[in-house]
Amino acid sequence: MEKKDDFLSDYENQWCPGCGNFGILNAMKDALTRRKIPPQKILIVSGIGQAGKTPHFMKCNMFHGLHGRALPLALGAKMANHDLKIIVNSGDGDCYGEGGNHFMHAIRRNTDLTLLVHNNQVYGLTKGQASPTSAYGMITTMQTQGVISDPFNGPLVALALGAGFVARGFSGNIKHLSDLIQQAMKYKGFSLIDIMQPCVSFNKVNTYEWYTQRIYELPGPVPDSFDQAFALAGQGEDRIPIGIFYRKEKTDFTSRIPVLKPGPLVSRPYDPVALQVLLDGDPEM
Amino acid sequence: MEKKDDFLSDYENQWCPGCGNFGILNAMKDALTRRKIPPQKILIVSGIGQAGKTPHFMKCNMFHGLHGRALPLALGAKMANHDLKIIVNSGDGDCYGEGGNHFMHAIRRNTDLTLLVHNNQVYGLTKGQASPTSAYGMITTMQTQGVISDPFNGPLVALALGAGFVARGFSGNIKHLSDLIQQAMKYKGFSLIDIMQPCVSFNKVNTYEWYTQRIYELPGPVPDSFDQAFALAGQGEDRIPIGIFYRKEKTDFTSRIPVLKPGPLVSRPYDPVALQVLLDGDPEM
Amino acid sequence: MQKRYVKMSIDLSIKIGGEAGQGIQSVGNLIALVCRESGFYIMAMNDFESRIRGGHSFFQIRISDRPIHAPADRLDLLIGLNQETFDLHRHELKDKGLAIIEGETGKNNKRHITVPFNAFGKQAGNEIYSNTVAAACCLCLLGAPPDVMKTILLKQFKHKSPEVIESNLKAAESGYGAVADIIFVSRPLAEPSPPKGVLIEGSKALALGAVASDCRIASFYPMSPATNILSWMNTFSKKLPLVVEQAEDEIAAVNMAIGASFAGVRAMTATSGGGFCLMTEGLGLAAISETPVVIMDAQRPGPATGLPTRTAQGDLNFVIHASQDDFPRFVLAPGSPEESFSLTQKAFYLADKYQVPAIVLVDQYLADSLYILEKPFKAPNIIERFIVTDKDIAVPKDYKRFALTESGISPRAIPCAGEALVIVSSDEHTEDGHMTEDGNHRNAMVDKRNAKLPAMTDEMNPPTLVHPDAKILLIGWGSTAGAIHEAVCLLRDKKKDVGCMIFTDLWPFPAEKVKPLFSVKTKSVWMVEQNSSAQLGCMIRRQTGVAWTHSLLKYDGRPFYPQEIVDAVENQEIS
Amino acid sequence: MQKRYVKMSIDLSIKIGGEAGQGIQSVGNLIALVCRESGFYIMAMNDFESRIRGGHSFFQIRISDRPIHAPADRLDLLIGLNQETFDLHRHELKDKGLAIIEGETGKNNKRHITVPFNAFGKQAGNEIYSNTVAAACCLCLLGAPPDVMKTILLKQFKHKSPEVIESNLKAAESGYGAVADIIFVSRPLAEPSPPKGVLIEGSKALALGAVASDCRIASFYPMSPATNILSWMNTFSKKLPLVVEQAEDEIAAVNMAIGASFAGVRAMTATSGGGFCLMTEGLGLAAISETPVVIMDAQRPGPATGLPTRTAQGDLNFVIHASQDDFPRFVLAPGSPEESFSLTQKAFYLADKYQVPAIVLVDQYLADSLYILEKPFKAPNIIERFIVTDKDIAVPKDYKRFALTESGISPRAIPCAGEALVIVSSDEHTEDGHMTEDGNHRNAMVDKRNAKLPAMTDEMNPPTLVHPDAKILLIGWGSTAGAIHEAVCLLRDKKKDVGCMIFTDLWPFPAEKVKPLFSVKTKSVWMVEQNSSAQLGCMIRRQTGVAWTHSLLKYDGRPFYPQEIVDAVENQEIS
Ligand SMILES: Cc1ncc(C[n+]2csc(CCOP(=O)(O)OP(=O)(O)O)c2C)c(N)n1
Ligand SMILES: Cc1ncc(C[n+]2csc(CCOP(=O)(O)OP(=O)(O)O)c2C)c(N)n1
Ligand code: SF4
Ligand code: SF4
Ligand SMILES: [Mg+2]
Ligand SMILES: [Mg+2]
Repeated sequence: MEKKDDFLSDYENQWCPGCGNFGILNAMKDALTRRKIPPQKILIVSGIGQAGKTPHFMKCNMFHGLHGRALPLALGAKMANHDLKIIVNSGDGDCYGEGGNHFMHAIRRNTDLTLLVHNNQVYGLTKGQASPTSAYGMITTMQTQGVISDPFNGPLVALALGAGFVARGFSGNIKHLSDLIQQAMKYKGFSLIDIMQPCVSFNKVNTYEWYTQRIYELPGPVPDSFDQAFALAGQGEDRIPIGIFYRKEKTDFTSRIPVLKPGPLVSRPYDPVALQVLLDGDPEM
Repeated sequence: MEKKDDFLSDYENQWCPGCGNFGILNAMKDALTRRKIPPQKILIVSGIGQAGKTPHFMKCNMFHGLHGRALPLALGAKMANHDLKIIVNSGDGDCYGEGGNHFMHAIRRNTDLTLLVHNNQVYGLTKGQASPTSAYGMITTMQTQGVISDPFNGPLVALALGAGFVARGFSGNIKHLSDLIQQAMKYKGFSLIDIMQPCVSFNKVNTYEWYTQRIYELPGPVPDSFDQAFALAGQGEDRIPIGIFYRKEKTDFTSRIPVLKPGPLVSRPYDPVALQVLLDGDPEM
Repeated sequence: MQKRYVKMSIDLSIKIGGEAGQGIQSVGNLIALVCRESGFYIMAMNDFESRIRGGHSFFQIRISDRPIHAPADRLDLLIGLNQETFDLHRHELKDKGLAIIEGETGKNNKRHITVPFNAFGKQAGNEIYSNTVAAACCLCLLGAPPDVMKTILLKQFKHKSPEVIESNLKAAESGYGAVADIIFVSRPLAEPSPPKGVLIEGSKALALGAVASDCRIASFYPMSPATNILSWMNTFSKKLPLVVEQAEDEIAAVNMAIGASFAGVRAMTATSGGGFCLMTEGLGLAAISETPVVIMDAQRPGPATGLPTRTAQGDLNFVIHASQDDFPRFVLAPGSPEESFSLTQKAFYLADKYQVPAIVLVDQYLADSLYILEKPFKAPNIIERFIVTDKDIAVPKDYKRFALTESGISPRAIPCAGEALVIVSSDEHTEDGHMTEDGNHRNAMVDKRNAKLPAMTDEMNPPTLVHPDAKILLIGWGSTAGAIHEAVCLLRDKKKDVGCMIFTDLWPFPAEKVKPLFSVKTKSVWMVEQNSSAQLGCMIRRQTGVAWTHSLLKYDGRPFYPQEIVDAVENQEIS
Repeated sequence: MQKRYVKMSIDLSIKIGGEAGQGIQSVGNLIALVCRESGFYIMAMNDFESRIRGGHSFFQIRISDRPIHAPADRLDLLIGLNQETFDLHRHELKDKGLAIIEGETGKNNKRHITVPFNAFGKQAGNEIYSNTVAAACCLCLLGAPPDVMKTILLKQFKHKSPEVIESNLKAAESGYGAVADIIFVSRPLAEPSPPKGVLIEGSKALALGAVASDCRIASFYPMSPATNILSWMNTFSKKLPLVVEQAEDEIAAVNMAIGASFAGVRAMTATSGGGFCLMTEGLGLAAISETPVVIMDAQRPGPATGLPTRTAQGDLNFVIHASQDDFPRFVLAPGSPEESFSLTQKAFYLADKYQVPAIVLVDQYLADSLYILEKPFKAPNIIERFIVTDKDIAVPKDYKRFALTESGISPRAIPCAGEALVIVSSDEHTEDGHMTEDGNHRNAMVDKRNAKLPAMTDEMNPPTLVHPDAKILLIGWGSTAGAIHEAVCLLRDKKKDVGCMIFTDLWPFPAEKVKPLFSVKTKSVWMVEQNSSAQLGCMIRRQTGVAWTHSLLKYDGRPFYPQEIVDAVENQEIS
């Protein structure tokens, strides 16, 4: 049986002591252990940023790609081998800023993978500039007169785009987050968990305390109303709900592609005969 | 007084006869005329595509930029000279596909400009591939087995992002569209008009007939409920409402920047004295 | 590509012009098909504007009894679906050339005949059939028996309704009738022989090269002149394990291809210069992650949007140096359908073997032109993948994706295929794939990547040579091969001592192979390129020290005609 | 940059190391400030990892009574806020060098003293003050009177709470106490003189250069090592008509800058290689729309994410050739704060004058290092904008943005400023700015843009020369200037016949100015670059035909020390 320790990596962790990312990492390991997925059977794709470093700090197959481009990288891998179980670790800047276009179009495709957005409401690795999710008016190292754009609400946008699994988690509630990740991985399609994550070095507003004062766990079963989900995702000033906002079954992307029916591309044999037929093809084009 | 003819350009129009873009062009000219804005006082910024060609076909100041990048180009111009009146012409591919990230972040900023998305639900200029707004299952020159991603609903996403002026228009209803454009230009902030536009050459599904059967004008005053707006924007299968879905006043982007208070950057004098003070600055950094 | 030059007894050039939307390309294809069927060689190019209706476009076909590889500049026959075609192109007609132009019958003169294509089309059912009328006129003049044309028409429209077929046949008939009593300079199609090969478009040859490489993912964002390559692949995707996915933008396209390749299949993307800009960061990702990927860049004139539907060779410098810092890559530029097929396969093979990105540099002229392919394409028996699995690895759990080796190539495993964990980062890394800040590891990885260069350079073929010790040496690359070769023949016919050197394998530049090819007898070295700065010339100078003396640079977006090159060389000789 | 070499009587190098988050940079700044105040020259560099806490980072400062422009490789003093610093850097100490390392007092030996920085910090209020303890130790050893340090401390913390100030003073006191009776090799700060200039960071000099160019829009997306340039500009934006806007990505950043410039203000963006990739399409847009724009590329090792916080010179080839097809651009590479200021202004000026993009190529080492600036920066009296308004145009309503002129430069009006309509397209266009498909217009526009090249080339300064007719010539560019110059001096001291040639103005390459600078007496030509392929070397060969004979290429992400260059040249001489 898989143990959480199976995911222990020798590689030195580089996050700041107290960083919310540790909670996310632990929840991931816990979720994988409980889902009985060993390191050899998981592929983690990530972008660049503190969030993007996540897979280095555990045992797994991994591709730590470009800033903002984790989703298309993961999608490519999934198309090549739709049996892959994929988690994507991305930052709020990585996913909603540089990678915003891929975020939207990944949802339209409904690719079967789990996207974890480490939403610390700041650019951590580049030392504290505002991210798309930074609160209006927030003072940062670069926005010294305060942020003047409205914050980006990932779950809300995801819902508007028709996402079938939309959740919010909190790095400070590992058990709950692990559960969300397990549910998300079980869901066959694109699943988003926007994770509230304190950045102890650069976000002096949205601290552990700030979060604990506001966050509450959604009780009971997942609401099956879009409107309710939309309302929950919109909350955030005084009360921040965590849990699954919305879950709806729909065919995932690779299942929509007829040519993938016989099995993953990566395991299909090369067939020179079929190819030759095509090469001979119609001599008149 | 401005006449619609003032916008007549000698440059040969290149659209297909019967293209919905003609209606949009006419509505623009009509709106500008009624708003008493002469060609010399309007800046039109556009992307690449059939929609992007629009400003060539009328008299105006114009920057026909890169595919997908009209919005940041326009934003730059607006920051440099916030007295500019700017209309942006973009295609559904240009704006929601290649330029999707800028679309989202332009809304977050609430820059005072009017974005017209010529939504023909297809890539016109490149000969008929699916666009982000193409209906699920639509057969195209490239998606020969049908589109397998969910369609992108611009107004819906704009609402989720907090846009303050969201409307839908129809190229076949020029008077109505002109009115929308006038309202949008009056609105101080970011205004989106997603315009249903037949492409007679490549979109054989969403034809004039198809639209006329479904489109209806929203009656009466603009609903001032977000939920109602969201519901209206979501309609589209059998009945497509046109009109203003949502309008809410909020401070526009350049008004949020303190340094712009004394006037547009472009007309501020160069001040070597102030600069020298800064250059002398703090000798210790 | 080195073709022996045999004098042609038949060499006809025909241009069919009109507005976009008038079906010029269909006319062209029809004529090409009949010529092929009748046993002739053809070479045809498409010239069109970046619009869907209106404007001016043309199809130009050259017909011969010998293989041909370039268009000719003078016309035997000009067919105008509108008057504008005549106005624009009449000066291209040979002295004995004939123009058949839309217009009322009657105001004919011997060399300029008007035919009411539109009216005949309308009579056949709809004005849109005017193009079939025009095609029929042309084929009639060329001597094609009506039933040959009919057979081809029926094949082409086999999926259409009986009314459409009927109308087309009617239109064809009226076309034949309209010019029945005109005698054209030559009626080659009256004497058919067996077909010499299949008709092929450059973009189809590229797409076939990709599937013959067992490419299984092609992600892309539409962009002329690359889109057709993807359209072909899309057609093939119904019959092979191949997914063609339209991405939201080019950044996604290249990252998808890299992700797919990482996961274990061969993958590619195709675009033009503007899209390539957006892929440059991904190119660097492929490089540092040592993930094979093939990128086709179908060039068009720039910068920026430039001339979307025209041809150019302006991206050579860019693709060789694209993305920050140094890393190895391949750049191959085919000059014919045959090379499109073979070099695409070479690109996939080399990308896999060296775990580097490979760029196939083509252009609108090559992609959109039609050729006769004499030797059928053959499917390779096996596809060598250079991928290891647990059983090839001593201790799979200690697998290191970037193990240092003398060749610089590390055994490549794929993720989730066994015990070996595959760890890859876009940050500089140690052998196990994890990020590092260490200067020594950094040096080791740069050296490892660069260590591939000698073997990569060895893989590069030297340029094709024709009379390399001639006094005048023409140098070119890629799609201009055909025009330059023919120009050499024409000049030699005129007793000029001219040779040529044509590159396909451009990077890593095989300097050691190229240097000895230059002869001391050569007095003038001409760069013949479709850019404004002689990009290959600069590269040759930098890599070999050999400086060009003359240049013939064409950058108006139109391909070279052999005669243009001949004229330029002759004019220089005089002055 | 050509500095006369005067022997230094004081030349001390100090390294302070520890973990990220321990406040190494603050220690460094404090020492630098005191040295400046005491009338010394300094040159200091920051070495840090791409993480926020932990790992290893250091600040290395060199102190002299003469101007210095490069770091030294051997240390007089090593201050370690942790043991790791000692382990990593002890071998860099000179024979008489001293190490002061965190640890319990008592287990000292003469050259390795332990001081409980942390404990003293804690005593002063919090362990975080350990860095002030360390700074005080250092300053005490250097002979700085306690009240000088105190004054600087008070100034630095003037905005902090009384407790913080109190604690810092207490920490400083304990630091002084801990090493009061140790005698260091030299106590220069005991003999102060008036300050020689102001302390300046490379990135600040670049930002000041931008505001001194009257830059009014700086749009960017954060990316090391460019971010600091923007942080400085952001600071200035409170006092000048300047908007600094963080974009959603680099594509938006460059398009915003182009839009702003189009609308009439000077505008820039700054990034590193990965972000530059995403800007390449915008670069082409600036080119075809002839919109001035300045792009700063602060280089770091690549490809892809590479080493985010380290230095490199690997983007030269890329920025010169970035974006499809040919078009003119400027590339300037400053090598000092003075040049950072002046060349940034030159970039803005030239971009405006020629209506082309201008790239300022810097690197992490230059951007993040500290220098003494002797001659204060001066604000220019006027800013020449090369913009026309209706009154300059004969018939404003007939204004043509891309009017053909001999120089290739068309009078540039801005939109909505009068009767003249400004029409601009990223498609190829006619003089009036409208799209065209016409080959002749295309040729005219390519020729027009290229016509700027001769005058642009004239604007380029030749490289700086020191003993250009020496037997051995070292060639470099940009930020390595200081190290190379000093290496030349050191080698000449050893009676080696060495000179150097340092480039700042790289493109359009001033080949005609450069060629005659090479002397027949020069036997070996060394390329000294921070990339793995000698990119400038390749360019010189391509542009002048001169091939380099030796290369010293460093690409581990760390800057050159003069001594490294000396050693390389001497070793070569021997072998
Ligand atoms: C193309 C590109 N642009 C910019 C960067 C610099 N960069 C690295 S991480 C980062 C943002 C990090 O913010 P976020 O995604 O929120 O992650 P966090 O560090 O907060 O977890 C940026 C801008 C980059 N590596 N590549
Ligand atoms: C970077 C880049 N990628 C691709 C293209 C090719 N291209 C031109 S227009 C277009 C799409 C047009 O679709 P849309 O925006 O919907 O405009 P329409 O023509 O339908 O009005 C594309 C893909 C381009 N010019 N630049
Ligand atoms: S900077 Fe913030 S997000 Fe990054 S590791 Fe530190 S605490 Fe975590
Ligand atoms: S292709 Fe479609 S969108 Fe483009 S001009 Fe023609 S009808 Fe209009
Ligand atoms: Mg973040
Ligand atoms: Mg469209």
